[in-house]
Amino acid sequence: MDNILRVESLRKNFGGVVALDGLTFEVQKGAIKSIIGPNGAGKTTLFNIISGMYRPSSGGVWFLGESITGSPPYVTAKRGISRTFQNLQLFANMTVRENVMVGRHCRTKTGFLRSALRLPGAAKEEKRTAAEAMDILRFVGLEESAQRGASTLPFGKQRVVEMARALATDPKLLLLDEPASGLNLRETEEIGRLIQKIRDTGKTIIVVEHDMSLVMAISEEVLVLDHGRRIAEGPPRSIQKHPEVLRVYLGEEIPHAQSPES
Amino acid sequence: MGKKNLFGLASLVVVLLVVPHLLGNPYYLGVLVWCGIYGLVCMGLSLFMGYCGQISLGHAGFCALGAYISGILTTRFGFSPWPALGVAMLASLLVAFVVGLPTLRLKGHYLAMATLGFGMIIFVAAGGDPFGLTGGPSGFWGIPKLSVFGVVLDSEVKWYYFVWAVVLVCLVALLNIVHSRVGRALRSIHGGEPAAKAMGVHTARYKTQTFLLSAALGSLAGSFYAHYVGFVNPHPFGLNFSIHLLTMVVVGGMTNLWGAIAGTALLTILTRYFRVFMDWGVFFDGFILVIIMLVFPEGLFVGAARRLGGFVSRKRSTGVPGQASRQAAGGG
Amino acid sequence: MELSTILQYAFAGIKIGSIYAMVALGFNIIYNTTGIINLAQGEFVMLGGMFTVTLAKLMPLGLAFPIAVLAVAIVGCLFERAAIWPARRSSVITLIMITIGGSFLLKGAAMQVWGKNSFPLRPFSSEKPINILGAWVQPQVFWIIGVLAVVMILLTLFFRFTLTGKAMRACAANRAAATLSGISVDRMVLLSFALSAGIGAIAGIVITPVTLVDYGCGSMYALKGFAAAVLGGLGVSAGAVVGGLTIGLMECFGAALPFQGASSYKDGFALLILFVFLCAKPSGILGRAAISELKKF
Amino acid sequence: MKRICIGMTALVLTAMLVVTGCKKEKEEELALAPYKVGAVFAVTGPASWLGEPEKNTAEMIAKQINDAGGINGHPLELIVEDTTGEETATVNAMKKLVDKDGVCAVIGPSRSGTSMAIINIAEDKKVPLVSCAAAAAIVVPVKKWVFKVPQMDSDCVRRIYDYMKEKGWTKAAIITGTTGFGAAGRDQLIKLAKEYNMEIVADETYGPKDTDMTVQLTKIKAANAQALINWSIVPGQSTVIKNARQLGLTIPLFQSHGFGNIEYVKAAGAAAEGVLFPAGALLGPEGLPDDDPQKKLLLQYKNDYETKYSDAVSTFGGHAYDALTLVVKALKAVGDDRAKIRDHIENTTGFVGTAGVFNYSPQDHCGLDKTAFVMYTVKAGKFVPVEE
Repeated sequence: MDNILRVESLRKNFGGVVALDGLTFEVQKGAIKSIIGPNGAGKTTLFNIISGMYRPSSGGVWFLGESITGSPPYVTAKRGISRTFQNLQLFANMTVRENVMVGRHCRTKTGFLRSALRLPGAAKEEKRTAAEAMDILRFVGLEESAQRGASTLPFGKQRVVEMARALATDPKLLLLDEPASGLNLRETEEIGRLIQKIRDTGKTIIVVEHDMSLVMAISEEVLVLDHGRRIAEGPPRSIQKHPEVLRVYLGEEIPHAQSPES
Repeated sequence: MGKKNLFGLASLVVVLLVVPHLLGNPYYLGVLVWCGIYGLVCMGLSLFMGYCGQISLGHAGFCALGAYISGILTTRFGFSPWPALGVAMLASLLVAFVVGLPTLRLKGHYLAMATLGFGMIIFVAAGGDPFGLTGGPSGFWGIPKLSVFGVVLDSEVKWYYFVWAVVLVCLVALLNIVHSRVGRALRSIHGGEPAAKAMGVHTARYKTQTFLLSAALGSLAGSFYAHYVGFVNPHPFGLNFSIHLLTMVVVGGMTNLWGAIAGTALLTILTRYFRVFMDWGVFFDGFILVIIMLVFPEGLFVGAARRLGGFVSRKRSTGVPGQASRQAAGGG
Repeated sequence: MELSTILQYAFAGIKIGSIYAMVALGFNIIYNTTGIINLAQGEFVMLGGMFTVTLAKLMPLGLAFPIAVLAVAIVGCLFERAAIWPARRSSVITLIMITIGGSFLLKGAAMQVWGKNSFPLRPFSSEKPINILGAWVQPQVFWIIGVLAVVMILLTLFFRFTLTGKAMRACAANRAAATLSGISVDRMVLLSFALSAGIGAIAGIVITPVTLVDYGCGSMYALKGFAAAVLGGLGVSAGAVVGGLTIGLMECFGAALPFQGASSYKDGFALLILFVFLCAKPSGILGRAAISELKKF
Repeated sequence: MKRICIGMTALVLTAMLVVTGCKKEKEEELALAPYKVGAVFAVTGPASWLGEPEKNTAEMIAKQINDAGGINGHPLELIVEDTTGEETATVNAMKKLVDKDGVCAVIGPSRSGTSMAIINIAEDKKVPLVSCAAAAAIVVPVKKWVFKVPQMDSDCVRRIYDYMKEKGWTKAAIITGTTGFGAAGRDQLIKLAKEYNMEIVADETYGPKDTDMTVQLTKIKAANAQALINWSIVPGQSTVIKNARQLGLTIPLFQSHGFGNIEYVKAAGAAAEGVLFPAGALLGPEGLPDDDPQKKLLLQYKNDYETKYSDAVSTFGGHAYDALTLVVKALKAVGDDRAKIRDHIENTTGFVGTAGVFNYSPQDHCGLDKTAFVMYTVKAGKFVPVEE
């Protein structure tokens, strides 16, 4: 069995609005899979359900063969699913390194009492966490900015910090919610390279993205959603010519780099 | 916990040791005893508010629990002070757990109202005296003095050293917590709850634990109050006190434990001083509060520290403008 | 319980509840434009009463009423310009602290001006109680209910049909978007302070004839009004009325509970219900969950 | 903008420092060291209408004494501290007076709760305290260093019950405020009811900030009482009267001696007509017989106070008068030794004050009994002694 994630007949309604409508798909281990679709197609809702922020109305999610349907986020994080956010959610009250160190939270275990007394184990773990955070920052190329306040960085770098933070949880599956939104052409290319570099370390990545050039450049597979339903799935080239996809997009707007924020 | 904090602790110890020799008068030490007692509550509140990003308008209730349980057990049931203090703290923890479990799901002003309601319920219960133990609105007196290692705390000087020793111990423990995995987790909740959750922080549990910790400190301060004053009635534990605690924490700078201590000391001393102005005292209280918050929106200590350059990069964004967070949340 | 007794309690509850509702309306208006709870709101109520007591000695009540409301609205504007506006970029908690400071300031100032005694105000019409199905009701109670209704209707019309009202609602819904569409958020905040100070003053004026007014009476109104606003759902006008009346009625029926000393627990009783209710429905009776998420301290 | 703010703050703070600094310097230098007496009153806060007349009175007397050359040549230095009606602030204020200022005696506080809070300090530090609060618990049981000048609430209750008994009323409804004063009064009302064979048919309370007592009074109305007794010191007692009359409650209405401020009558308006309450003779000294020992003193105090502060005299100011005069008498006799002052006060007899003629003893630190009360009623908006 080489799928890492399986989503089956997933439904989610908010009051009367149906955000996901019986969605089923799989993600292969080690792949980069992109999910595209017009605004309101249910992409972010899907992420929220996989990562445990929302509970689905019905249907289920299986991760590495085990059901994680409705597991709270602290459980899914520990199991190996991490994510970034469409609108940046960095901890503005911390430095870059501290942000990344929070990512190590689910892999460490010092509690109130042990930290209050600063037992030797706690101090050691703290030191290790700091070192690991630096390793990750080095990997994404941000070690220079480690001590800066997270919100003082330029926007493009903040996106990278968010990825580094997600990486710090040591995920098997990484969910990236519009990693290129708000970035310029050069930054988008850089982020694309970074995503591939992360994949090359053996991680599986799902990207929700509006920027088609990025999607086409990095994904092995693309899933197209509309109104919470799958309308197409396959390699990027075949998706581009898929009649249903063209209809959905032409009916709204042509997807393009720098698609406006939802 | 970093050089700055060690330096801070060292300076605090020096100041604490020097002060009694500079102030020839026990009265001033008495004021500092109050600073210490309030400081205990405010540290816990700072952890809960500034680090965890929650709000409580009900901590006077925990102080009341500590004071009343200590007082009732020692005067009516023959407990000696220390076991009574322990029972008070356990009871406060239990109450905090029962109250915290449902309320900590609430956010913002709703949480403020729920905690306020809790505090008022304790206040009303103390005044209504349902079990004939609290003495109703008149309260009761005759609470014995506390003794530490055989030394009876019967003077301002002894109380001063004792309370501040306790404050120091708690401060060190809390600073340790703050500069650890737990402290980061708490700050991540303040920074953004969804992201904290996604990083695997069990936000609900951390909020509850912090609430419990701050309740225990409140109860401790309350017990000290009872033994220090020797008399307990509901009046000092009303909503005004909760608001006063909140003010001390915010004025000092709630995102920093040192701020909580600084704010407590400043306001306790200032309000004492303002009593000199009699009728104008209330006015000055308000005036100073408004001016401080206008000049140092993120609190005196944090604001001053930033201006001195020490915290520039770290703390730049702790006082993220309400507008910014609102836009982020509103637009998303 | 007999019908007349129940009615008697209900009238007491509605009377005091209407005042809480008006205070809560004031809270909501400022909350909607700024996201803060203005804890000086109770002082506006007190000032309304105080100004009217003073003015009523010089002129007929009908004239004193609007002048007092206007005066308090001006105080609200001054307060906003002097203390809130300079801190408009600060966090919510800082702004709330400023309103606490403001409430001390206004209280202290009122103490200087009017001293420490309580003042009465004559009722708007006759003082003779009316008997309704066995319950005795002061005519002033009908004034209170009537004024609340009028305030509510005018506010609804204002928010629904005037350009300014719509602009204020836009600020509430999305500040950034409102700014982009050319609405001066600053001006809307100023206006919201004027409006809510005015409504607070109206509450103070109509309640003073049945109670009294002294410089320190504002904090109680602020507390109860806050409870009412939260119970009803912050930011929702109808919620303020529902919340206010509910709390007023709960207090009165709580005090009437048939056990010894029930009246000592009435405030606790109302708050306990509120507490339990919030735990069950975290956004209040008519509130929307999403809004409660927005405000960070 | 910020610079201006900082500047302003600094300016104001310096100004305040200078002002307080001057205050201290201003004391005139007399040959002998001043006698220091402390006073703790609720000058601000919710009980400020109690503390204000007390402070005014104490300051007025101190000035009169100093103008007349002081006490045996020593000027009287009165140091007033504001308690804001809060227990913690009172504890601080008391400690400041005792430790920092080194006063030889303390008068006040205004409220029963704050008085109870500092009894410990007076006892521990051995400082005579003359409380201006009413609750009997302050001096029963007797505390060595604590005295009080207002009439006991228990005696006030006795006075009311005597009156009721005379009229043949045996069913009383009581409504009390949830403050130290109200609660202490409620205790006495219930305790003494047995002794007088009174039946308490309704027992209700209200908070110090309540603005409506209709519910409690409706319950009382249903209880068929023959008289209603209200016990509180908050402005709420005016509301009780108004609400009671609006509900058509026509039974006689008694108030405690905390009603001794004409402002309450004004606040209650026409509804206050006929309200009965016991209080010291201060409220209507004109009516006293000329040979009454108190008459001259009462008239003079009333006149002095009302001309100086253009405000109606109240019994609360009278308590401060009694307390300070008592201490001054002791100072005159034995100097400023704390223990000697205490002993002197304890042995004071026949001291004529505004609240009555005081006779202290080691068993009685209040010095007054129920004869110190005159039953008043309200007629045409004025306090009038009841003809008996």
